[in-house]
Amino acid sequence: MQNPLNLDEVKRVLEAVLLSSSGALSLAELKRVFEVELGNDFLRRALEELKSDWRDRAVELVLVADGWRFQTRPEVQPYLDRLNPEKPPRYSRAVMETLAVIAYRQPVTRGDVEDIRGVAVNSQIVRALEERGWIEVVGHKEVPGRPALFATTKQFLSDLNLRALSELPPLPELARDLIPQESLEDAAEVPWSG
Amino acid sequence: MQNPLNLDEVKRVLEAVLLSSSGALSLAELKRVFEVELGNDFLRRALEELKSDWRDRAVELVLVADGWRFQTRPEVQPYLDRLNPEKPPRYSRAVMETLAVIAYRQPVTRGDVEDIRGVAVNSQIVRALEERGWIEVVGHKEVPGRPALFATTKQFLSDLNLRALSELPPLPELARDLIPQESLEDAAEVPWSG
Amino acid sequence: MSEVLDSAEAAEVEIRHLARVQGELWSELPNDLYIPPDALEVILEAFEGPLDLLLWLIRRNSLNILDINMSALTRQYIEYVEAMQHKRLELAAEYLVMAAMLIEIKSRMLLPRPEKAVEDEGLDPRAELVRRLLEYEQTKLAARGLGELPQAGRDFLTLSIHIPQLAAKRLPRVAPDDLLAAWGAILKRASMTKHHRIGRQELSVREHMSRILKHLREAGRGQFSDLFDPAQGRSSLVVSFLALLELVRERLVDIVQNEPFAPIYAQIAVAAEHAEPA
Repeated sequence: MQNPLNLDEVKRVLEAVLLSSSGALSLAELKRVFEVELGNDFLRRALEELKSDWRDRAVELVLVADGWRFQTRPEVQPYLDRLNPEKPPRYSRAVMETLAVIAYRQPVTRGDVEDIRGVAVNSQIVRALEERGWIEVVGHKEVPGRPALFATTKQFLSDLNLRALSELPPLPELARDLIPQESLEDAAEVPWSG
Repeated sequence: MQNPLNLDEVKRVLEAVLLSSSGALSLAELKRVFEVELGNDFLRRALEELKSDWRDRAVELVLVADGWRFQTRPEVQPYLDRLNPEKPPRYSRAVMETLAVIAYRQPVTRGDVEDIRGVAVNSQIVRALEERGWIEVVGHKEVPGRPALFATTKQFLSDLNLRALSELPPLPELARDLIPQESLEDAAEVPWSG
Repeated sequence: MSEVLDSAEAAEVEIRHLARVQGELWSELPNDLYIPPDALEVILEAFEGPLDLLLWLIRRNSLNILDINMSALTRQYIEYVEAMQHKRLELAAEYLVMAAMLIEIKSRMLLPRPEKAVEDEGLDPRAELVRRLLEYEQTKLAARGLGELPQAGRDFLTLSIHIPQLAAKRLPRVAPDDLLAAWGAILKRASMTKHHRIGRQELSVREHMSRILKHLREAGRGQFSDLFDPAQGRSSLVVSFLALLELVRERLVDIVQNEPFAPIYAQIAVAAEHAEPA
């Protein structure tokens, strides 16, 4: 199955490579798989066709932040859960709120998170998110103490099945739940981009 | 896709479960996946059909000692290797020096190698080179202990892409100082490939 | 780890659940709070901080967040904080800071404001509090939204099927120049430059020594003339002869001739009996 690769052969190889790779693979990485140089368009077409070939299966080919990968569809999760009843632990609200501040307002310092949440941020929380590979230090703020600036990682996006930060759910409109309907229109000076 | 499961639905779930499992899954484990109790024969039939569905792909469903698993076919190995180029293994300095002494000074005993290298030669080193098929015992030196005399093999030459030992790189000071240019040419039975 | 993991789902407990702590819908008591004593600890765990507690109080009391009744809010908030302190619950300092802030806002609102600034909402003492409450509410909802996104390992699995490692174990590759380098390393280490000079010529001699030894080992002994292959050319004959002489000199091969002009044989040297190993 060497040199003059046709589309079907490329798809056949891509399928095996993607099914056996432990992480998502970028277009550049997938290109490296082939001895002959394949065009981006050709490769993308092969991937799109492969994705469509798997349309009706319980596994799907998706494009996330760090590339293409196969993953199970949510509908088979109950079956998988019966096999492995152990699930990753749910994070506490404190963790999720910290993550939300970092995700939506990055880059932020721990102090920024504390200002918004109104409570001190336990360092265990930051460590848990770092260990999960969801946040990382991207720099330091040039103020006294040079606090670390946190941002979310590609893996965060990838683990949440997203390609980019812009695919995060839009921030809830300020005060929708709190402000009586009539005053809502007055308050919303800035349209939320969603 | 719950209760009255038909064969296609079972195959669809089995495929997702097997593709997402890190190890092989036994029939008993696969049975546990389904809420309804499936007969062994039914399950086996589904697996056999699934295996046959994957017949022409670069991935195969196989039954190994501890159960069923998907795995890549050997033919995709070169593609995977290009994706994750492993660092080529290297011989230790001790092995290389031992090999160099045997190549340049053959036939030599282990004692000779030790004399020249100035350190004891681990028997693992000798064994490694023998197992590689690069050195062999060509005789024994008739001194107390009758130590084995080692020389390099034809395979050594062939693996290093050499036609004769004389094609080994000359040691610099000799090529320059010791051998007059004309006698060098006389000695060269085989034309120098450069 | 209780800070990190969602233990007992306490974090998601709505106040309705809290009410059940005592089987009473105390959350519906609008103004005069009755706080079931055991509920306080749950409250501490259920609220993420003073902002969270304030938001709940505002909602429970149907206060307009943009026009907060500061005295009602402050009174209720302080009642909670005092109750918690009374029970000697470990109260985060932020709760006390917030109490002080509420009291300050309340008192500033009692002061007459300069008339022309009345319409400037920036001067409303509550403005900063409202901004923070709104921002926090937004974060809370965003966190909930993030938590509902499908998550790898929880809602779907990524795949990584087995790759059989049946390909032969990769062996180290050695290039001729590596040998040269290794030899160079030996020379550098020991000062043996003078003793182990090897040129191409000597190498061919050594190659023939190996060849002759191999031949004799297989054949046991060999006729002198068999050790030479005239087809290889004159220089090869010379080198073979040098190789044989060297083998004899190194006492690896014995040359035997039974009588003058009889065939000369070469054989693997036999050690003197006293040299044989036991």
